[in-house]
Amino acid sequence: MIRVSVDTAPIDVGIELAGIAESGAGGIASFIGVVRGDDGVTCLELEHYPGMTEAVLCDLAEQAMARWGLVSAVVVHRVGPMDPGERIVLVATAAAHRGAALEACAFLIDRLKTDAPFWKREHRGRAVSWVDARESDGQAAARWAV
Amino acid sequence: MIRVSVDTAPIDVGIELAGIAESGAGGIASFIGVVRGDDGVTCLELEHYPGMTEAVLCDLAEQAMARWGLVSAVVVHRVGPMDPGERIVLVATAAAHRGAALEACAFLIDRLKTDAPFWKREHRGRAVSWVDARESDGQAAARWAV
Amino acid sequence: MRLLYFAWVRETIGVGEEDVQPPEAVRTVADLIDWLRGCSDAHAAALADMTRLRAAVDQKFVALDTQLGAAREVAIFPPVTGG
Amino acid sequence: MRLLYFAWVRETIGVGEEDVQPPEAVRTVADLIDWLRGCSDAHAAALADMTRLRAAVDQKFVALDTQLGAAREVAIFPPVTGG
Repeated sequence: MIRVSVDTAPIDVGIELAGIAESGAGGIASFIGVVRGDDGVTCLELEHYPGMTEAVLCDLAEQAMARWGLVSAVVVHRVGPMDPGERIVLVATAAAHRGAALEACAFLIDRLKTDAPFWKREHRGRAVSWVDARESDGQAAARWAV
Repeated sequence: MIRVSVDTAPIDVGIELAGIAESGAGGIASFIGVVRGDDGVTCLELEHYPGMTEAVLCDLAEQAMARWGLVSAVVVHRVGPMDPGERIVLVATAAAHRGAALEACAFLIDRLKTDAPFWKREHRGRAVSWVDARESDGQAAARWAV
Repeated sequence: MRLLYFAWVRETIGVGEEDVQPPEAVRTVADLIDWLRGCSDAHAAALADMTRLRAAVDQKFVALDTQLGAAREVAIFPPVTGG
Repeated sequence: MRLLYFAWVRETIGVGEEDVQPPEAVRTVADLIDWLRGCSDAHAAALADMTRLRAAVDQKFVALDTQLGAAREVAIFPPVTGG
């Protein structure tokens, strides 16, 4: 089962993870990205490329399903404005054994960072700035090359 | 923040993960172990060594906090009888960046498997058998040696 | 040809999308960016530094030297920062 | 000395805990297991194969050749299978 969602609504972790465990899944790995509130950010805005975003996320989920023999893969990404402490993204993978679930989860979040067309803009009071891409994200994604 | 719990009550993922994101956490990684229902198991029982179990889990959580500079570490393990599809264990880690959270999460579940005094007994209808330890679990735990 | 802009490229140009008909000499994405710079001061400002730009043709990421061919939708934007 | 048994060791012996006073000659965990085998047929059956047993002394995992010293609580059990 693959589920991909890009939405302005808050992410409900309990619901997303409850839906992923199908028969045969012994382990569920997940990663949740949260708006950090410790560097003065008062609001984070996420812009994306409708249509292309969903296609990229589906493609990554399909790659993960095939490479790690997953039972399920879920990618939920929030867009629009959000407050510190709110969830930006949830990636979850279910597999018969934990090694496959954990690796596939790391793959999905690493590759989402470099492959999916999202852009972050930070508000610090009245100051607004677009977030720069990080060199380390490219390196993290590159380790999954086959 | 460290939270360790060993309890017969079902594990509520939404509550456990909602409590982990403190200021400064940019990423939360989690692993959930589930009773597999695809190999004829009708009930799984978990026995443990009260007192020692909690001490081992706290020690592992403290090691993870120090080694990966975590903001939080949560280990919740269920004991007693449970049905296929129910959650056995939840491990969650929160860190400023995702790499630390993902690695620490894998460390905790790998080491829990070899270091925490739990024993599984499977029921398949009337047949009951204790689960044997797996060689692969020892190998997975060994990769975290420092 | 439909053009889409995102993030600060969109902000600087002042619109999120527009339809254009570039001349025959525009063969690659880089050619297109170069040609767009002549459309307005805002375009020139947004597209000044090619190293800060990325592109997608018909919703697939491409290198800037990619031929446009029969492209219907071209998107120009900064490096992505999601997750 | 307090003894605790878990999983099939507990089931086979028939009790989860008992108090014992082993003789002076019992110095290591392995000595203790060897001595316990003489306590009953059930003990002998549960503790027959030392390679299938693990132990903790005062709630710390130890190798079977570990000295008991002033141990107050010794647990004997199969390899763990949690998670």
